[in-house]
Amino acid sequence: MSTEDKTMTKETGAPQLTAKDLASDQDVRWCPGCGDYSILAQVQRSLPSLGYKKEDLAFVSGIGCSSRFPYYMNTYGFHGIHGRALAIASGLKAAHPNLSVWVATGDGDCLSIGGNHFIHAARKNFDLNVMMFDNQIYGLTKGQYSPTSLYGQKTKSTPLGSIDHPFNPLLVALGAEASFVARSMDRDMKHLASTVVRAAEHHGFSFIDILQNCNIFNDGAFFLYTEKETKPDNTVFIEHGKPLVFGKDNNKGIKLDGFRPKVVSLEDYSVNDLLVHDEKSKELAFILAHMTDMPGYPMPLGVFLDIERPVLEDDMKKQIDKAIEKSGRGDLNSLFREGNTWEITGN
Amino acid sequence: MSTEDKTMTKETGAPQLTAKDLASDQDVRWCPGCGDYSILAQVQRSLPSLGYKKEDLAFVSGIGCSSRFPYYMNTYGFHGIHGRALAIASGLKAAHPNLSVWVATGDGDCLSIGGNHFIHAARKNFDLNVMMFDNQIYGLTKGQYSPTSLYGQKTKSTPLGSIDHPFNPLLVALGAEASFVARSMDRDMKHLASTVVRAAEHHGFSFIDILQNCNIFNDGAFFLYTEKETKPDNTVFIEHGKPLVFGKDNNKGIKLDGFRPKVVSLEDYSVNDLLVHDEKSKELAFILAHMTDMPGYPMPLGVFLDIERPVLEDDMKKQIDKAIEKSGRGDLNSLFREGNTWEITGN
Amino acid sequence: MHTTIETADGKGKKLVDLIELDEVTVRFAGDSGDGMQLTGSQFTSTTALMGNDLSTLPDYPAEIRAPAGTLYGVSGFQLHFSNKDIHTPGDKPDMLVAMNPAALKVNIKDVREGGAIIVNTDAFDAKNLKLAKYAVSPLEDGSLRGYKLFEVPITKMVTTALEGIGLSMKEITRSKNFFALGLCYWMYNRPMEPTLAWIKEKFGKNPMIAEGNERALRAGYNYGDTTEIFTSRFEVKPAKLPAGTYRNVTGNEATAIGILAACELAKLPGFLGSYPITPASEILHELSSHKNFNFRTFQAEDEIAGICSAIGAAFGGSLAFTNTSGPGMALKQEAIGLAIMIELPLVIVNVQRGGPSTGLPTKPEQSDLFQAILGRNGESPLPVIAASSPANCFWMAIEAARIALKHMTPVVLLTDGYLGNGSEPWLLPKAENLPDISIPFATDPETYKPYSRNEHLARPWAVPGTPGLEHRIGGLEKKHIDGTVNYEPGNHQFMTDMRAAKVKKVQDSIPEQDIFGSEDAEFALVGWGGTYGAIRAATERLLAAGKKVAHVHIKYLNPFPKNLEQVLRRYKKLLIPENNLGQLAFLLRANYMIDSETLAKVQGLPFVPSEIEVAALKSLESM
Amino acid sequence: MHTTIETADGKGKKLVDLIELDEVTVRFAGDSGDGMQLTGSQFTSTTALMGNDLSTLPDYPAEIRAPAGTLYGVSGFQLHFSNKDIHTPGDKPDMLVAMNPAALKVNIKDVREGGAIIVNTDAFDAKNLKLAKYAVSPLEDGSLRGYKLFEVPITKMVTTALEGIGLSMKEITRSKNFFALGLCYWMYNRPMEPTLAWIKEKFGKNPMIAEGNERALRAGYNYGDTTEIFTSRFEVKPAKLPAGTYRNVTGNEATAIGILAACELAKLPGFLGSYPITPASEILHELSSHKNFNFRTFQAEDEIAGICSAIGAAFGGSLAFTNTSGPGMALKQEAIGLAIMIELPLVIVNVQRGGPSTGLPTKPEQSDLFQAILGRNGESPLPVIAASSPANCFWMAIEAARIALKHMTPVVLLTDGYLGNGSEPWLLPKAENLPDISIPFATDPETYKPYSRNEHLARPWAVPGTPGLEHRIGGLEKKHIDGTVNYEPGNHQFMTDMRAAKVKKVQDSIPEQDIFGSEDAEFALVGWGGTYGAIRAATERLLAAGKKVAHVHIKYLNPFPKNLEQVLRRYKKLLIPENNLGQLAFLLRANYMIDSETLAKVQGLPFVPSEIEVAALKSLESM
Ligand SMILES: Cc1ncc(C[n+]2csc(CCOP(=O)(O)OP(=O)(O)O)c2C)c(N)n1
Ligand SMILES: Cc1ncc(C[n+]2csc(CCOP(=O)(O)OP(=O)(O)O)c2C)c(N)n1
Ligand code: SF4
Ligand code: SF4
Ligand SMILES: [Mg+2]
Ligand SMILES: [Mg+2]
Repeated sequence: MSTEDKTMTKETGAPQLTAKDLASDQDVRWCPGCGDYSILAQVQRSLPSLGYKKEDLAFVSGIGCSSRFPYYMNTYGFHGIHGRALAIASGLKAAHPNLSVWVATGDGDCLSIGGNHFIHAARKNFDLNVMMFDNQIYGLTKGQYSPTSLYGQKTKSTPLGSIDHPFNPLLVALGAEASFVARSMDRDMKHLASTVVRAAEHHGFSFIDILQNCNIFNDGAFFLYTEKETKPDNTVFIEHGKPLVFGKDNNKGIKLDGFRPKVVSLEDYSVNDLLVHDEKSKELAFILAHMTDMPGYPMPLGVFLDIERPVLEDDMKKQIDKAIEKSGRGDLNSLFREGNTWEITGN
Repeated sequence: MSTEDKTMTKETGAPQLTAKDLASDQDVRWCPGCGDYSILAQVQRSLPSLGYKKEDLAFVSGIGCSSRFPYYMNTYGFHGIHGRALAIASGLKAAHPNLSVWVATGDGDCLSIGGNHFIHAARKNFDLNVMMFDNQIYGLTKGQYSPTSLYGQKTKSTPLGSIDHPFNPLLVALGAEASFVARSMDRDMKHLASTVVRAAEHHGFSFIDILQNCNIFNDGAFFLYTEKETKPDNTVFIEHGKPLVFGKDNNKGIKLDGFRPKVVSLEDYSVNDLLVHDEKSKELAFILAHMTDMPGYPMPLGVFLDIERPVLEDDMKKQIDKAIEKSGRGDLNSLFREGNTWEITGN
Repeated sequence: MHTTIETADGKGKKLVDLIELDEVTVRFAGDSGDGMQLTGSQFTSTTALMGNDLSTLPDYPAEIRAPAGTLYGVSGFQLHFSNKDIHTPGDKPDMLVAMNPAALKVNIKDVREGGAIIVNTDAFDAKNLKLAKYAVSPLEDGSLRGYKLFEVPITKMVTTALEGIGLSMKEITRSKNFFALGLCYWMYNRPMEPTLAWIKEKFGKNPMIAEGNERALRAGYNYGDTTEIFTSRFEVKPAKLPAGTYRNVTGNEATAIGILAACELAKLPGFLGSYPITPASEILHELSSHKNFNFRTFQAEDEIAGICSAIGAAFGGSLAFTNTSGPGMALKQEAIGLAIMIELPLVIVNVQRGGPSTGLPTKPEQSDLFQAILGRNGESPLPVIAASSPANCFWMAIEAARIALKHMTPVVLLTDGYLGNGSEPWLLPKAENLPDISIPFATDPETYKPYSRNEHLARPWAVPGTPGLEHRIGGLEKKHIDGTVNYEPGNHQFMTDMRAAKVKKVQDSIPEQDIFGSEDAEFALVGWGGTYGAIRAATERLLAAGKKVAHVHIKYLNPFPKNLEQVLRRYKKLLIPENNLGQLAFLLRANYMIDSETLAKVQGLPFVPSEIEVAALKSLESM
Repeated sequence: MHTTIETADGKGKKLVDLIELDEVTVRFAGDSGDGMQLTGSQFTSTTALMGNDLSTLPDYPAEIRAPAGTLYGVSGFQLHFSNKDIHTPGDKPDMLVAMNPAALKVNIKDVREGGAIIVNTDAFDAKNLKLAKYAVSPLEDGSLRGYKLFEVPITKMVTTALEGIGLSMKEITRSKNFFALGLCYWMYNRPMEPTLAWIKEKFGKNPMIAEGNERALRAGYNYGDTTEIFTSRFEVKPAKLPAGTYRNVTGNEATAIGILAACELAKLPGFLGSYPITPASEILHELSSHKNFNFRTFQAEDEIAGICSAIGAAFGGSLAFTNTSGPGMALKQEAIGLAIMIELPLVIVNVQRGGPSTGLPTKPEQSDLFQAILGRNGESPLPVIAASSPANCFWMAIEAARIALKHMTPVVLLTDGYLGNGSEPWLLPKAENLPDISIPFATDPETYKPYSRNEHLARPWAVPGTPGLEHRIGGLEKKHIDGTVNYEPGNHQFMTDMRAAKVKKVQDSIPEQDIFGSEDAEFALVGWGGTYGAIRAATERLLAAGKKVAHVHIKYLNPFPKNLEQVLRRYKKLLIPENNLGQLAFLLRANYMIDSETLAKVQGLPFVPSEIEVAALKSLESM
């Protein structure tokens, strides 16, 4: 492998990687046409700009089509068990805080069997980057409904239609107080790549809900949002400090009516009347996340929330440093002798 | 047992029970002074007014001090395993929708090991009434921190102080889209009793976060909100359609500043300027729930949200009825003969 | 038996041999996208209708749709059919249909010497050869010399046949499998009508596709009829099976149907708390589509919620089930312990797969016997039974429910991916001849005690809603009779012994161990679960060869049948083929101090009879 | 040996007998709020300082603070001390201190005939008698005639002694336990100084409480000295123990300290992923307070996250641990399977308790041996070892880590609630004499292969952050050497056999089985884990009585030591006392076809030596 044509990044002084460096030698085994390919490509393309060394990257996953992700990354990788990616990643990050730890998980892996680890990792604010491949279906097990499948959706396990109200993953993340919450999609490569970078840059728990097409078991679930003709009128891209404008001719916007969002036409309102996104407001993040489920509203995409709060592995380290500062580095002989001791002399 | 002095309720025509009827013959084994006693008393006192028959009540729990609750109720009861109360209760309710099913659980049982069942039962909207005894500690296992323990709290397992950001149980419930979300406390008996009745009356998943004093391992955690001198200035009771007024002399209120709440003095503002509570607004429920964690704000108590959406066991029943309507009550012989069959004749 | 018959082609007459065979094994193999499972199941249906006994085995790749042409993307379906009673999907295929080089590469090693191979030559291009890691085309390097190779340009033939009916090229080539099926129908002298009817029904809404598939099927059949390369056809006469109505059934279907039947026979509403996992999910799928049986299916958030919801339903008076595979079974163990303590009926179906951990998720194995019997905290005994063939799953599902109800206990039913996905003809029972397995609920407040016991040591089942029977259950130790929480030393000892005695008591309500084979055998093949077919076939061959052998197949693993020890002691030597490292052998030593030889196969594949035959012969020799 | 000594009281002199004893067992019992655990541990510390060998057993109620006076609220602490090497907390107490009627009621049946009973007569009022379900006061109905009863109005005495120092009545009566302690110090001729010093330190910030407790202690001592009711004092001379520094340690403390030591000896940062559960939580507590060892503790959301975080930490290069008890162990099994598949070092500590299900959560049992060895999906072998005494937990924690590192495998360490909460003197090792258990990380990109193996069949450990060693692991079957995902039949068989061989290989690095007792014995008591003390004591008594018996205590349960079979075959008869229904016996039959007799005790209580002695004598007789 030649490294000559590699440029140096400012941050680490290491030779900057290329997307190719991040591809492992394993054949990628997703179904042809699966949205997962695009996500893999965006991750491989966007990570190099962040200046990590290959050996300092670790990808952890659970079980599912999406969870095969680590095998395709030429980094350290851990294909865990179903639902436990975040628990494994939390331990890895706690024990080895210098790594950049990424979690690739599915809507089932993350929100069904793994839901508890998800909300706990979010509240504890480990510095993990979580990409949830949200195809609203169980891919690997061949097409049962998932916690994000729609009410009424017919799947292998709901031949008469699902009667479960689906999770809104962003609401779950916000309810668990994740410090970075975003949504993107497989078919908007630029947006996806930039969202991945934003997640990486966030110090703390980052969650990206990635709408992903499973062309075998739930084909077209997101075409309304991803396809050229329908996308402009059915999506709104939110950006910090910017008003919420959308529509084919940028002719629509979102306004706040008290604390409820409202779709307005820019013929009736000026841009200045529109809601301006604020990534630092939990309340606004909730309002916008909730908008997803409001019929007649565009699907919001982008970074909903990006706030700072103490990161668990940092605090862990601090407590250790403080303990050492206070009592000195632990010494076995004194440990053994803690509390009452007594001597028995030869007798 | 004499039933003569029992009055009849209108709803069921059954003789109305008394609190005593609901007490089992088992000695109550909580620590003397524990807040759990008060919760038990309020439940036993308020349920009779709802007109249930004893045999139609079922109390399900996990493991913890609080989870001993079913043993003390002279109804059907199921003391489950740690964290699984909601999973058991969901199955019970699905299979036997006519029962009034109650879940008694702790902050550890419900939100630590049981967190996943909690968010799923909430989203699926089983008609369960969940009382979470929130003492911000593990009582039964003698004093480790729980998911609601405060940052910095010293417990058996955090001798140097907890470094976990706690859950706000109401936010978790709202993130999971529970249809009824409330908070009350062991030491406000009237409020607790009326909240229990409200939960029972709600058709769908009801969650009450009950602040409960563990006088052995976390004594006084809520005294700021429960004790006479400090309660008025540190709590605000929210009621549907009413402005948020609080303070010793009802001299303070909560106003909305955009979508953020603000504490104001009623010397500067009139009651008409104040935020009026709306139990039907998810956005407002979130804003108020979030207020819990805002320093300098009073603790909000009451019903945050009470909305209607399809109840899972109802839909289950409907699908069955529809299937029977469509294909007739299942018949084994035709089931066996589904698909291709062939005959072998004697040979 | 050979006959030479005339067969019509467009131009005139052609003479072919019609060879009668006792049994045939064919395997269809191609890309996951090639529709091999469909081809296989159509061939199966038609064969079943012709009255043969049969047995099938699909073999899916782990990937949903692996990239076309890759080795790991090969999907296969094997079918064994015969004019007599058979037990397995066959040893070594007599014929392989290989739709591409990868399919050939993966499967060729299994084909019997001299067997037939039909290849789609159009797929043997440079790209596919490379994907299959062939340096030189196997069609050209002589490596297939030991086989009867039929090179058919299937893609081209289909393209021609379907020309002009308005399908896209992609749609046209998708019909390749029907061409192959048609050709096979010709070769094995099967009628096309059942498949033609099926096409009509299935693609009714899309007449162009229906037309395409029909043409492809006929083209394949006619190709056999016409071309000179095929000079023989084969015929397998109907089997002498018991009279009655049959259908083909997979083990997972049979389990689901058994579950529905059990609920009807118990006169109880049914409930399944489940979480999808390969290869157990079909049970959930199947049951989800039979809601008109007043059967509730609940896809829970995980396996723990799956079983806990079932426990809740059982408390509520339903006949409750939960199903899973290995890793999910491990997750359920804590709750199984709860079910043991609260003594409510519950059936846990474990469709075993390759382990440990995620292991080989799409491959069968028998390595969960230990965890089924011994895998929980505390002294936590429960009955464990195992199904032995796809259709037997039906009966064992009912049996599991019967034991659960009669003894008020959770029961584990073990099947495996081989049984679950494999199929065989099932002689349909008459519902009215099935046993009543219902038990009465407790209703009398005067006599009711939550932990009193009847003669089967079962406690009474009092369902919420019953006036006066309000009571509390849970995972803490309970006082005998009373059912209140109790920590007394003597009571714990008593209850621990009682739970053990109660499970032991199941021996009184299960059949004695039966024996197949030679009366005066000194050597027995012993097995359990899915190895049944292979062991039985091997035993039949050994008997036919004049060997004195017996086959003891154990369906009740815990407790073992009362007479099992006595049965096993009849033999000087026992050989136990297991798809694990010897778990049954371990249990027999532990229970009876009876030693045995283990034939372990842990390869994600079931045994074929010849493996067992060979091992048995060796073992016999050394006696 | 009797001496009569003079002892000073306020008024003058009193003559008492000083009786020398070899050993004494005392039990303190009272309400949960009475401070009996504190009393017991103070008596223990002082006794330890006097050079006796000792062993203790606390017995908590399941409730945190049951209502005062109830039977289920009784808390006890038993201490056995001796002038020789002892092994258990004693058979039957020689003396019982009963602070109220409930404490008397619950404990009286255990006191030896003729033993001494000190009661707080002030607590024997109508209310307490009723709560304890005494119809008549046992102090009056003659039912205690067989014992030496000392009736002491403890509450009154304390109230008088503490009068006027400014404490509330509630605070004053809380000091009752110090009075009882003082009296016992007098009776057993122990110095008050260590406790006085402890009071000073403990209540330094609250001098009034300190003063109160000191006065109560002295009042109790003086009461013995003064009143005429006590005419004898007892003396137990120091034991002849190996020279060195000692401290008293509970099993859970010892486990935690062993874990810290293992990390130091392995030169690795430590990690514990845990979830609280009785009786295992103290290990988490203890480790949480030693962060200056660069040890990370993580209280996870549940047991699954506990072990999974530990697995993540192990992947990250930490020496990782997880601890739990029975039900939590069941929940961890799926992840243990993962650890087996990925072959990373990990120690799982299971502090066993009464089962099944929630069972008897505060009581010890040995019934998780099956689930430790066999409780997972698939063929999933792993080493299992067990500690035999509280202090031995220290050594076995290190041993578990040593095996985990050397063989790159998860290891289960079994202890139980009896060992975990019980205590004994621990001869402190010198850190510098402890073994180096470190292993090298892989660092060389040229030679690194994720699933290559060394002579112990261990694969290399390559920690993220190491350049050039990037690799992927996971729960799917892995290709030998390569470590890539692999579904080939042959590879799966090979790897399954390899995992079994690897665990078997641990036999090479563990000590051979040792034997205690008579060289020419034909009868052996066989045990494992926490029964050690009781079996050893029984064996010593039998030997002392001239019986030819041996004690074989198995610390390595999987694999068994190489020579175990040969050792066991030396005996005509084996008797296995187990706190389960015979799990070790089952494993010995399954492994070696060696049969045995089981002495099963499943009562939430450990064996006392006499039970084993009696059973052994009976068993010997029938030989
Ligand atoms: C303990 C356990 N339960 C169930 C399974 C089966 N299983 C594997 S992946 C999966 C769900 C996959 O869905 P998702 O997470 O959405 O991923 P996708 O395949 O859609 O990318 C399930 C149920 C398993 N492997 N382990
Ligand atoms: C599987 C399992 N893990 C752990 C435990 C131990 N345990 C019992 S209750 C409990 C937590 C109790 O806390 P909470 O739910 O807040 O109830 P509280 O006692 O405070 O009312 C724990 C950890 C258990 N019984 N089972
Ligand atoms: S099944 Fe769906 S999600 Fe899985 S690889 Fe195929 S297309 Fe992608
Ligand atoms: S420990 Fe705390 S929560 Fe538990 S019973 Fe006692 S006071 Fe109540
Ligand atoms: Mg998915
Ligand atoms: Mg609590």
